[in-house]
Amino acid sequence: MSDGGIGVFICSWGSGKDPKLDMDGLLSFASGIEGVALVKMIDRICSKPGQKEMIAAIKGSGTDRFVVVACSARTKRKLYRHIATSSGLHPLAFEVASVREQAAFVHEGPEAQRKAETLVRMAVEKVRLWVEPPFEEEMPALRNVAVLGDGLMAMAVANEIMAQGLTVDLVMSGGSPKGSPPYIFSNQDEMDRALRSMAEASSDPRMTTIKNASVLDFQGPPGDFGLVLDVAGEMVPLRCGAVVLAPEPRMELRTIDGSPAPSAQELIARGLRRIVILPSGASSGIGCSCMTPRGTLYALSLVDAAPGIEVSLMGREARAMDWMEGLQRLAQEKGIRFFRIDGEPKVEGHAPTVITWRDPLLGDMRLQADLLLLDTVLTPEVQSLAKAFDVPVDEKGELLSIDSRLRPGETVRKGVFAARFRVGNMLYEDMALEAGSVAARALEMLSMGTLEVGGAVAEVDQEKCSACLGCLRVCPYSAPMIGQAGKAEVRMELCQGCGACVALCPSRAIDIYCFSDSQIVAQSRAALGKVR
Amino acid sequence: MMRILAFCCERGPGEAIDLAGEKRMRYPADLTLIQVPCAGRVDVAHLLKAFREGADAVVLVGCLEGNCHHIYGNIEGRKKVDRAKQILDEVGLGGQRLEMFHVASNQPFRIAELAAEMASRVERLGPNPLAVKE
Amino acid sequence: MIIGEQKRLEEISGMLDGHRGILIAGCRSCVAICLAGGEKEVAVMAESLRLISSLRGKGWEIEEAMVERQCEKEWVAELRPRIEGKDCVLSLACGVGAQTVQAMYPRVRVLPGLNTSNMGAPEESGIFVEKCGGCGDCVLHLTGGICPIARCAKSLLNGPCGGSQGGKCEVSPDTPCAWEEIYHSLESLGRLDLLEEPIPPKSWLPARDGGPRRIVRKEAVLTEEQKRLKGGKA
Amino acid sequence: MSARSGLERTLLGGKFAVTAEIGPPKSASAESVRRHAHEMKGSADAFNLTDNQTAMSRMSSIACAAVLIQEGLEPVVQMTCRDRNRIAMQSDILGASALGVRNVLCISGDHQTFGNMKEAKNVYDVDSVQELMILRKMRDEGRLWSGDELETAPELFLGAAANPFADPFEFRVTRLAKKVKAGADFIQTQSIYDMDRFERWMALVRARGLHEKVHILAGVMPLKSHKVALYMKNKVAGMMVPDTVVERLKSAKDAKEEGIRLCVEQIEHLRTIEGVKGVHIMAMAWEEKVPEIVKRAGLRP
Repeated sequence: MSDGGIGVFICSWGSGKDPKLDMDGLLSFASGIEGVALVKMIDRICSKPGQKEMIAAIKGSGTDRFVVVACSARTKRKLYRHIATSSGLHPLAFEVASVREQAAFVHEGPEAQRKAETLVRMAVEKVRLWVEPPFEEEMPALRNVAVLGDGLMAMAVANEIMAQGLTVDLVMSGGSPKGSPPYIFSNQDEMDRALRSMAEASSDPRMTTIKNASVLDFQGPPGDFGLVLDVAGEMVPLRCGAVVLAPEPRMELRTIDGSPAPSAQELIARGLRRIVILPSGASSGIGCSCMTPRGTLYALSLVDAAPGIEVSLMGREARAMDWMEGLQRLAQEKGIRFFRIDGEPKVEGHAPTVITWRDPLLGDMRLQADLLLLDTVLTPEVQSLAKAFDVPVDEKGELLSIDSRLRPGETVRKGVFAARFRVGNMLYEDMALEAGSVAARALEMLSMGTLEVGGAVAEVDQEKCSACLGCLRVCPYSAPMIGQAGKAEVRMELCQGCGACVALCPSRAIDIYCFSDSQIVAQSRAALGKVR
Repeated sequence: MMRILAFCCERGPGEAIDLAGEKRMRYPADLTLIQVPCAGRVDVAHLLKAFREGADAVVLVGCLEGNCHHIYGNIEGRKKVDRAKQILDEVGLGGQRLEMFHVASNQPFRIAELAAEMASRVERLGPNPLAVKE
Repeated sequence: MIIGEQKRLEEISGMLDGHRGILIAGCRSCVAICLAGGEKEVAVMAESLRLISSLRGKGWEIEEAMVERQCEKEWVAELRPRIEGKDCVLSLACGVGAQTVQAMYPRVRVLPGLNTSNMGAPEESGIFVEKCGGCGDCVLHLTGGICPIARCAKSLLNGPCGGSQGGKCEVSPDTPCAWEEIYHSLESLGRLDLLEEPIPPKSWLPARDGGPRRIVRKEAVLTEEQKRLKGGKA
Repeated sequence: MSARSGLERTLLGGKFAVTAEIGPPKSASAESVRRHAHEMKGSADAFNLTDNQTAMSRMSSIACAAVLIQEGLEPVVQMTCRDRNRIAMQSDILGASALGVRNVLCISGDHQTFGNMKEAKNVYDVDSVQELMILRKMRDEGRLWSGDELETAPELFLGAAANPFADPFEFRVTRLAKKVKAGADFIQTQSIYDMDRFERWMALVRARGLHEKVHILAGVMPLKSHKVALYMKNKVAGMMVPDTVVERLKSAKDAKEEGIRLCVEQIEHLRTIEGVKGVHIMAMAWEEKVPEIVKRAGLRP
């Protein structure tokens, strides 16, 4: 409760134009409310002199909380926090009655005045019951990001973050990335540059690369996460301010029994002349069922090395775009044949392997191959990542970001971000854009160097808690947990103050600062004119 | 004078309210708005207590489904409204006096719409009998 | 845990007719967890009954109180000041709690606000499923850890019956057939052999049928001597 | 109102009725039932057939009733609530009625732990009062409890038990009133030894005018020895046997003869109590003595 009394500051400009609120009337109305120790009209609170005048008034009066009767708080909240702290009060020790937007602008004459009085009354009743939250301060945020992923996407995110002067820990599940990236590059040097950046990654001082690592434990608040990695059996701790998950599928040319594609010399040595390259799982959605640059480049390398070799590429579509189109034309000139297939071809026998399928134009086709190579997709291990960081996965098995439009890359867990591989869009430049936007979200969080924690957050009264786990289940941010005492505790740093747990708690053991049950009830009574 | 109490999420609906003010979109003064961090913050006891305090109609205003900043706060809110409606029917006040609306930050006109809708319901149902008794 | 469900408001207000000073007593243990009788539900019940009272002129004066665990005499004793002057208590605890309050306050009528349902567990947030029938003679070792007495509609010991289809009980599509689950559980435990031998008729003596049960842990019972030394009932 | 059974006809006629009890055998043959029937024929208006008395499996009461009917005696089928739920109860009543049974005694039945299969699960879907309500609905409305119509409704003369010697004493009369409200036509009481308590009970019954709403038959049971008396006194709940009775049997030279004489004296005394319309002689495992008792008590020529 308020011991020093409540201050009510009325901004003259809050009256609006037509109809004009009688601000003096509001003044006298406010001074009549029990518990209000100071009432003052200030000309344009948001102006410099206005602020000075208000701060002086607060300091002079010994009130420990105040109500601002003015325009909408939407743009002014930071200003009022500043006024509060400069007057020696808690930054949240105030309430705003938006009499202009919620009365003057939307109601007629006397009704507007009565609504304004109600709004003032509601604000006073609410701030009267204001209780100082546990702490509302800045937590230092480490300027270091852990990026988890083996492929180019992780690399792109890392580059973007390092470009802003932060350091990166690149955590790779494997050794060197297997296979090749699934992307379609717009030209040769873009591909070369991308592959080169992978190779040189370890040389950059601002990035440490940790290979063959899996995440054992993940603790701590956003801005100061503590990871424990299992690096080839050894436990390696890692502290970072934010985490970006960038799992990326890889592609690899393999024989049917899984061994990597042989080089031209081997083929000649083994006298294998007719080679067919088929996207594996042509019909499955995951793997790309189109002819990727890898297949074409490999075929060109074979033909260059051993002219006698006959290579055919099969696939649902060719995705011929600028650079790819050039490659294909070159390949065709060199006698490499392209077959368009729809659905799964029939593959029988071994040396020679016979592939039969139905071509929409040419009818039933038959092709013999001395060696069949499959362009296989190596799907990344997303489930274990999601489990380690407690973030949800969608029905297709991809990391779920809260809102792909408004807040791309943000997951339910504050401080944990997810760069998502788009199956439908394989262009390298698009991937780089996505990686950049996700990196930007992480940077935005860490850029201030500090993070606000506490304030309007939930807190558990351990006496009343029946440990029914309801709050753990309903909280979208998994902020509550069961503490040592066997009762629920809310992790301040994870709580976003939505109040879902408070509404659900069967024992009324949780309440939230700045929007407590008693405050809501007091406001309703004031709004309904029950408070005389 | 009719009394309609609205519990509004401060994010989407909160912005819409300010925008409605900016654009001078008038709505009946009977509607009084209380801002809460999220529609999921309000529980059944708050809704019922409002009726005992004399509200003729109560509204819970949340963000559009799928657009909730707190992931599914609006869905939590709807569950509480459904439970409270059931109780109001059993009690005899009628669940019609309570409703949930979804308003995005760029839909200021919805505030006037929901006020009109609830006002017409109160006209049809009559004032809150408890308030009349006082 | 014990799972309960609130009686319909209509039935409760019927019970309260003719009463004036009403205390709603909730409980902080099982019924809070199954969202039937915790402090939140006591508040909602109080609000609803006050609405009914004002709307229908019942003249009820309703107060709310919470008990840590309503089946414990010591905690129910703490209600005494709140019960003073009341002529009835609406208990939102399970049947055990309501009876404990009535036993300790014989002149105040105690009304059950809940229908105590069963001993079960939350399946997910908000859904509570019966798991144990309290038959006093557990057979879980024979049925792969799934109780046919509580979870089979006919408490068969050599199920499933002819009505088990698609893993569901003939009684309701929402009820999984306990014996289908038992089969799969024993299958994964590699103990399908347990289903070969017919289980003989069960003794219902240790169950409710044998008469109300009373379990005594002698080492925890104060002897008459101790009680005498301590003066008055422990 | 036309009598639905011989027993009812006797009672309506104002004559002092006599009922006796025959214990169905632990046997698949009706031989012993027929023998009892011949011995006791004509000594009572109707004969009770107990239903798994003391929760021990015996030939079913309805089967024995059918045999009695073949032998020209009128049975009183006893139906407990321990062994069958409302579904089986109503189907058994329809069957019994079809076989000619008109008298039914609705009782709760001894708990199965008194019997020889203590581990059995009991039913108690309904209790004796609810059983009366169900049977009365079948008779008066021609409907099952579910409301389904019966092609032919059973004609039943409904009986219930009453135990003036169980506690709480004051409530016993109220419980009787409840059974009357539920549809009891006649009452057979627990066997009487403490005559004072029975008379006080009858006074309360008369005070509520119940003796005009239901035919009360006083229960008596001849005792073979003082040991049996002690067993009844100590082991059977709800039974009161004053020490004077135990003493009398103990000191008697021929205890059995003394038991019979006591029983006859009780019957003669019971006939003087206003509201007692008859006696119910429960000579369990002593059925052959019933004709002698009836004759010595002057109940039958």
